[in-house]
Amino acid sequence: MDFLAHHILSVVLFTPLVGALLLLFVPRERDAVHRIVGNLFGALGFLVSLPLLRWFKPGWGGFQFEETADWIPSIGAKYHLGIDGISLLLVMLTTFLGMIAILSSWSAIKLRQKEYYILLLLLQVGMIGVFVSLDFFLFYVFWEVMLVPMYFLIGVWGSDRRLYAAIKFFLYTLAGSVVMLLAILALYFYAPVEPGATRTFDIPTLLAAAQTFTDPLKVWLFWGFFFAFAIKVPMFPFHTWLPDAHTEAPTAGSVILAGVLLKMGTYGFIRFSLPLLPADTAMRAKIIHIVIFLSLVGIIYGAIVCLMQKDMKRLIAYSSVSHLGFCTLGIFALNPNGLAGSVLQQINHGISTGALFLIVGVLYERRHTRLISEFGGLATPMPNFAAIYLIVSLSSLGMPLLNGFIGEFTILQGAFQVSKAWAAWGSLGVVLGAAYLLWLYQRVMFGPVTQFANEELPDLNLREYATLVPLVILAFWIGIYPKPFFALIDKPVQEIVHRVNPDFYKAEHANLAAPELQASRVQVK
Amino acid sequence: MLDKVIFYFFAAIAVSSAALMVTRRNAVHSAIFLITTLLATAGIFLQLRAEFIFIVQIILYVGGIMVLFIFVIMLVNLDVALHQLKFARQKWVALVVVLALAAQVGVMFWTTGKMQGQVWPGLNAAPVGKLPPGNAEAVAQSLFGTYLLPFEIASVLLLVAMIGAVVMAKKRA
Amino acid sequence: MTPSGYFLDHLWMIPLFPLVSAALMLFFGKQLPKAGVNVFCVGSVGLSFIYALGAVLQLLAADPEHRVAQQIMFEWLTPGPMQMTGGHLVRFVADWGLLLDPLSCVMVLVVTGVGFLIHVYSAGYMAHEGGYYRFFGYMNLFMFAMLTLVLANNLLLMFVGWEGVGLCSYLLIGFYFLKKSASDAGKKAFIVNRIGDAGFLLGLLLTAVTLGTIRFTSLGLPEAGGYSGILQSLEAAVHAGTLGYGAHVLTAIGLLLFVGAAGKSAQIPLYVWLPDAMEGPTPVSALIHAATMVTAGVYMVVRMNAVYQLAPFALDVIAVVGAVTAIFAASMALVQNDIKKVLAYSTISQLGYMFMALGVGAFAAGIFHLMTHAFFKALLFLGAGSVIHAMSGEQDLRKMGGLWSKIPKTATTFLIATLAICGAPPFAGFFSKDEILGNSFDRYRSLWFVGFITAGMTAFYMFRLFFLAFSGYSRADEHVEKHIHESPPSMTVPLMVLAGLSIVGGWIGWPGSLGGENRFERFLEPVLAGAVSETGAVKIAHHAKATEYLLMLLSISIAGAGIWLAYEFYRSKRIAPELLAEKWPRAYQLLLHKYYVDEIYDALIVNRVKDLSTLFGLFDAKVIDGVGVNGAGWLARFGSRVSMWWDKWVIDGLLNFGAKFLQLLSFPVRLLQSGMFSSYAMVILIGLVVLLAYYGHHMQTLLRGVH
Amino acid sequence: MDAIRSYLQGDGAVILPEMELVLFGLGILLIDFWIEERDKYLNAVLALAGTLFSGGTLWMLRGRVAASGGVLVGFHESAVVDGFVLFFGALFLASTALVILLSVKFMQIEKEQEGEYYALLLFACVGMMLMASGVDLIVMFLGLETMALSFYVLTGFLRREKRSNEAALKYVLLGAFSSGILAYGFSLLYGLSASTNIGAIGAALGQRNQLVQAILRSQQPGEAGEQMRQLLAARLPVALNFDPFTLQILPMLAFVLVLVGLLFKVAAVPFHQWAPDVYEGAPTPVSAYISIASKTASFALLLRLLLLVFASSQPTWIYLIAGIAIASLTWGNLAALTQTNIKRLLAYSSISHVGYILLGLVGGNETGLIGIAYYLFAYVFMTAGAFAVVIVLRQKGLIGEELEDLNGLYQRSPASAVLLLIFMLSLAGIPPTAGFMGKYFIFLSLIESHHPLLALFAVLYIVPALYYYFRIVAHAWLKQPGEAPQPLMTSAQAIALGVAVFVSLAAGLYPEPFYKLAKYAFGQ
Amino acid sequence: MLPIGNYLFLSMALFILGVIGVITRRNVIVVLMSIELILNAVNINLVAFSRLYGDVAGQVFALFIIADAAAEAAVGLGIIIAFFRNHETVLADEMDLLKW
Repeated sequence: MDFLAHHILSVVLFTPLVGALLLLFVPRERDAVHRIVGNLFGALGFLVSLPLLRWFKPGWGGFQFEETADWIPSIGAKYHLGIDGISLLLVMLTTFLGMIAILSSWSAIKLRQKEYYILLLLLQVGMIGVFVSLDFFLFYVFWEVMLVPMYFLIGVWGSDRRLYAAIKFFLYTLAGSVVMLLAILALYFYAPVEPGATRTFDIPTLLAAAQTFTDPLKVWLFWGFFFAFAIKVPMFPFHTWLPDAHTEAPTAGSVILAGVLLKMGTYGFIRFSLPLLPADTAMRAKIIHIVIFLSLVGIIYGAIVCLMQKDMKRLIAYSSVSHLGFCTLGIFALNPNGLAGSVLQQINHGISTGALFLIVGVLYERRHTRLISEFGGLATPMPNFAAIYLIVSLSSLGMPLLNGFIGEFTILQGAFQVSKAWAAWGSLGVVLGAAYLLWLYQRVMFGPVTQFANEELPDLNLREYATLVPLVILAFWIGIYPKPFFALIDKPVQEIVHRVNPDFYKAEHANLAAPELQASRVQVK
Repeated sequence: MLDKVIFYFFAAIAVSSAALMVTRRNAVHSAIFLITTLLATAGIFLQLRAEFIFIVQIILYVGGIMVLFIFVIMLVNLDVALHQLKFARQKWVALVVVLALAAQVGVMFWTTGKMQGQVWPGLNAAPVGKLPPGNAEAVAQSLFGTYLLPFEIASVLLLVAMIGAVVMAKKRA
Repeated sequence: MTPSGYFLDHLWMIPLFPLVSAALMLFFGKQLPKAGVNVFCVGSVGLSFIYALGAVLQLLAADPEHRVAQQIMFEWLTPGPMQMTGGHLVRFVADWGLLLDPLSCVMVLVVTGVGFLIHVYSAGYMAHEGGYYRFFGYMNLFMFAMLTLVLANNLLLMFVGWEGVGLCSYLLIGFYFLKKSASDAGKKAFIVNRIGDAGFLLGLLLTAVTLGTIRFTSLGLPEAGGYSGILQSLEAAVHAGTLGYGAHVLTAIGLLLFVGAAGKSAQIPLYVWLPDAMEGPTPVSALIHAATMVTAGVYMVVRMNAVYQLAPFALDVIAVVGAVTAIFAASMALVQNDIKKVLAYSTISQLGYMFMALGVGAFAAGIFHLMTHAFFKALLFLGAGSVIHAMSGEQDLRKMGGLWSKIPKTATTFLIATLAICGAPPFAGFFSKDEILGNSFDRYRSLWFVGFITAGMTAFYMFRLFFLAFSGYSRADEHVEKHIHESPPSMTVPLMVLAGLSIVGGWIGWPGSLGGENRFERFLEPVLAGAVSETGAVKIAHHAKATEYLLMLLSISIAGAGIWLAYEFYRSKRIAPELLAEKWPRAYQLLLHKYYVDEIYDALIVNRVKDLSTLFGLFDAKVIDGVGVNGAGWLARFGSRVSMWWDKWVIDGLLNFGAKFLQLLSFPVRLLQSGMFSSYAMVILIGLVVLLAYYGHHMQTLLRGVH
Repeated sequence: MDAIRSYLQGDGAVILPEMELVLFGLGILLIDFWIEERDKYLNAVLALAGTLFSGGTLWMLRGRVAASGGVLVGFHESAVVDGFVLFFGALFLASTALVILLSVKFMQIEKEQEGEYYALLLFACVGMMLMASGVDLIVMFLGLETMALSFYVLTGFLRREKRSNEAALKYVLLGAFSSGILAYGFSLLYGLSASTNIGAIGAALGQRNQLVQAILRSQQPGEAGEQMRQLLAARLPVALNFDPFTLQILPMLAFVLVLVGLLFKVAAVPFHQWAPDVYEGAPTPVSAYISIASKTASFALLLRLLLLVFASSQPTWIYLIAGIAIASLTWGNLAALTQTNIKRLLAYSSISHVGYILLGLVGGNETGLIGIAYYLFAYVFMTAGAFAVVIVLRQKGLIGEELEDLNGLYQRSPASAVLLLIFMLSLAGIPPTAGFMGKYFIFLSLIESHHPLLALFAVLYIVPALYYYFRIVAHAWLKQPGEAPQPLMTSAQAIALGVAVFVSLAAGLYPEPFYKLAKYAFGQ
Repeated sequence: MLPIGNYLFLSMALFILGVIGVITRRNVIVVLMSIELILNAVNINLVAFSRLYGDVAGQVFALFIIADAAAEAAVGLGIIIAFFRNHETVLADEMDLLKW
């Protein structure tokens, strides 16, 4: 227990790896064993991450559960792990969605099961690693490592154009990440270091050091990181890999891709890009305007493109572009509301879009097509499915009492404090969101059953319930009682705002001196 | 004066026969002109008081290598080659490039040569007036003293060449 | 004396009953027998009504100035500190809290009461439909959402209900999901509502950053100081001089919120969804699209009256929009042939009335009309439902007629409702409509005139409806004719109850001029006090009694005129409507086609968005597989050019052009890697020459300063 | 006996590993006459023993090097043993050993399992080690030629193969041509310094450079210029009339000629064209050998020359190198995209690797040099591994060099597919593999030396590189297998693959010891 | 001895002629001979410098260059013979199996 308490992050990180290694030694023909072991470790990965929630102290600043060990002392790279509230949520999301994604593959994957589960578990390691690393070198390693399993997941188990989609995904993200590598190296090199001492890759140290950089340098570094994260997120002009990758990937791959992988970009924005914003107000404003512009374009563009999609997965993929646009909008509002909303929305997107992909997976498994026109009237043969699908759609389009609303509202609130126009454009995305999701729902579920093949489709089975219901429950939970989530991220968000936008707290000159307002004034440290 | 005459004489032979070597259609003719060039060069070596190299040049090069060449030329089919184009298609482009190179190097040598009074190892230094007698002896001293290692390597080199020639030229087993 | 009591402490149970029942229906309803469904669903609403009644009675026990009960159950949304416009940081909180004050009293009673009746009615009406449990599940869910809306103590929770009712409306309109028109209508309703919601959200956010809170009031809370409400913040701001009468930001808030209200309450320009919403089952139309949900906008505006009272421009806009909507919708109702469509347009028109009332500052009158309208419009719809039921689903007025004797209960109640809506004294509609017209006369004569004309039109089209359906000879098919029968008691009893309410419902607002004391307005007064008492510019100067009588007389006479005209057209047939239609074919067609607004919206917005979507999609598709865009217009060509550019520079191109691109790439390689020894040697030589030249030049620059 | 011992204590120690190799080579040539056709593999065993023996000697020398202050000098300062030599020597021996392991089965299939082949492998290694340890132009040149001649012959070793003949002929003609250019450069270097010792040459060129700087300074107006003028007038009055540019012309010419000669050997653009043809035509183990060892050795030579002889003019030539590097990256990556022959593809990819290594030279600082060493180290093992997989594919009746031949390798032989993946990832520079660490140092050095744009170029080229490496992976993993037989891996191949994959992974996962090794190569 | 420039120009001329031979001639044997010419040019340089400095190292270098030339010639000719056996030609531009 003591070991667990001190190395909890390592345990969380490497549990899937143990599973993958174990699977290596299971003979190829024993498919059932692969399935069971894969699922076991998926579940185990989630279980071992649960103590994090229990032991995490929301009120403490900085990072918790830190672990440090020497790795490459000569260049100052360390095995340094630690999480704050933001990464905690993302880690939990990863382990949770990982478990569900693995479960969802039970009957969908019939080909090369051994490798499939190994790769999924490896992917888990990479993703968790990205969120828990506190050392840039380690971070980068995980960041890249995760590409390879994803490549194979798409490339081997994807659908028709899988080769193309897989390599496109890989190349796109790689292009971003190599540029990020340069930025990391520059950060590493330009950070002041005592004479004689080794430089360090320690993330907190480097980010603190970055505050002393000159503005032009910061701007360069910012764009370096930005490029990588913008591709990962993906922001507007860099989004074209996403529809292909999502569409071609197997269900679990899409779930992970949308649920977690994209969050690595937003996480990067929060953790690395924000501290690199220049101090000069004009320069900063210019950058922020560009980023916000791209976010807004992404929100609206993604939503509009959704309207003409013929392929369900493609539609959902584009909706991700729109949703992630909200996340970046919130981040670059640079205030607690925007950031908190963005973090929460990342979780929400993981839940809702993950569930949407699962839903498409359910249909795909039954009919082996994702074309919207192939369906219609499914509400008749599959009423329970229809209900869950409806809830998930509503969660995705931001219906109050479901998770999506909480995130979107908080983001809009954050954006509104900075610029009313941003919020106005953002809310246009909310409108369009309803349009494409409901239209999709209508085309798939409503009307008479048009295709013979759809008449006798079986409703959800137990395993499918097991994958979908937890997500639905979470969606309701966040929608109805999001306070614990906000409590987790409150501290880190405030710390970030203190660091990157201290003006937010400074601008407290009273010109609206209502005693009631004074009373409800926030006590900020 | 004599030096000059000897130099220019051999230089003229060397250059002109080298030019002929490059341009002759018949490989045997080329080989003959190469021999002439090499011999002329040997003459220049002699003019430079490098008697040992002069001898080596004549024996090894002219006597050894060139015989090898002619032998091979005889071996491969000669008649066909006579009726074929002797130059590659790119010859004009090639000529331009080579002339550019010649111009570059020539200008470089020329400008360097014009500069007077250079005092350390370099060009235009006054030649050492008198060389010690016994060039072969000096070369040998150097060869088995300072340059013992290259000498040893050269043996490996020649061994490799020998094996190589044997391997390449032997008929299939 | 602060109000307290069991029911007030258990306010949260009011919305909870229907929620539980809805959950039960949606999860397990399939297994339940119909009777069970009835017991749960109707019973839960009944319980809600009882609890609501109890709570209201307990509230009434308190002094008028203390009639506020507020309960915060938990903090719902706590996203951290928020920066207000002035730079203040406040802790933004949205509670999960309930507020019962006179205004919500009215609403909660109307919603649960009318809702209960409609549920009872539905049990009969839907008895033969499939998906019985689903229907009731949605209905109960709707009740939950609507009650959340009216009981919410802050804007955001209200928005929860707001969206919730929208969702249920979507689900119920699309209840017959096998019909494409039904699911289309549902979707249209939702999306149009969403546009309004965007406005609502922005208004909400603006309120939040301006006032630092979105709670309506801090009254009724144990430690009011710690929880500021909109009302209190506004007061403080006005006292501090930072906000005043006519402040731009308040106008903006008012207008933005009104966008939301316009969406929900079907005002111009967002009214288009409501007629289509008639695709839903008739009880749904009665409950949602007449009595409750569509009035949410009115309720919300009244809820925010403190802000509106300081924003005269916003009020003016509301008044004008309301008035225009009223007459505009009424004009369209004149020629509709579908019984429910007539009622739908009539609803829009009546809602316009209500907004006109709000716009002229007569908030109480608006709510009053809301209430009476709920009674008689619900009755009208239910009656229409009964008619449709009797006619085996026929909705076309041209195929009805002569029903008076065949379904007498329905017919009688329907007549009562018709009279009520026409404003015939002493039916409910008379009092509320008169109140509105009177108030608008004082504020803007022109508005009064519009309302006045609308009243005549209302009378005309309602009686046209009545005559076409109930009088004369039957125009129905023989087949249908045989099956005409009166509805079962479960349907007629609610009709009768509502008929009673339609008669007496208005009496609680018996105006002073007629010897009453207008209790209704007095009851609401504490809520409508506004932030500052002296912002009376909106308040109406009390007019002379003579004028009041005159106005009353005028409105009675215009209603009479309308009725007479309808009689002449459709009963006595002394004037043939067809002749008029032939005389002014354009006007007729314009009205019949509802001014082509749907078509215009389609052409201007819907299709353009779709085009845009296609274009963007092609933009992406272009990027992805390099297929040429053969779209029309410069935008398409531009898009194609942009994406061509994109192709070239982004990795996509590298991948997508596939063979061609690789060939292109391999061309220089093939050219150089020719396999020719001589060319290889020459490339080496060229390399040498280039290096020499470059290095020489570089050196020369360095050492000689030559460029 | 004493004479031998004293020789081995003195000069002989410097070339002891080379001597052992030569002896083993001769031994192979001798025993080759006696062993039966089916026992020919003994040649390989002996050759392997030679490399191991030589490696052991190298390991022993390490202590003596440390004892004598980091460098052992011998043969009148014409050869040395220092960290540099030990590092590169070990690398050459390792690659030779790998190639020997890979050759056994291959040459058996080709029916060319002959003593000469293994002897030539060892002689080539001798040449390479001399290239690293020589500090005299003549030694360097002869070492280079020994290596080159061995390679010419090895390339053409499959005499019945038309492609092998052709490759050998192209290689020998172009190689000799480039050697001629190199020799011309060497002759000029000799002319500039009257010495063949590179230390002396470097000093002479350094002096010349100082004078040039002094003259330039003296031409500047102001006080500093005046001071320098007076100093020059006192020390070397004639220098006042010198044109600084003219003084640098001949060093420049010599530099370019030497550079071209060596860039040819490392196959940098535009001197690379022989490489794809030769790689394709040569027996695959030889292709691997050329790719890893010859390139590494030429880099060793290039490094020695650039860092010792031309160090003084470094700021002027880095742009030249940078241009070549970018050209190599661009061309290598571009051309590799369209290849269908794995060996050719690897040839182009190795050209792009040259670009990266040269960029390390552009960075030029300590990190850059460590990066070059690390990169070369990683390069040797990952490239050897990649070739090894191709060699494993070679069966009777299957050449296995085309991408199509890889189809479905995963189903046929999962282990080789996994190995192939690791090598490709390493070649592409994806962490945590050795290839990434090599690139890491290169990029870092570029940033440290303030060449951000070059760095950007370099990192972005990873993307197309990944594309073609993953074409290979896609063929092996994602395509369905055709009729191709199951590849059978011999134990020798397995050992070679094992070593290659171990290093490729270990140097990425735990780079610390490898980093120290790379640092040791440059005298720390 | 004449001024060193004379020898340099002579060697340059031979070098250039050798280069011309290498890149223009189709007959690989002539190409190989041209390379010999280049090496010969190198030797002139070396010997001239050697004379200039009175340092014998240049001559030793030249000696090794000659040895190298011999070795190259031997190997090169061997390869040419092997090539000729398979291809029945010695023309440079008929070596075109390997390209792209």
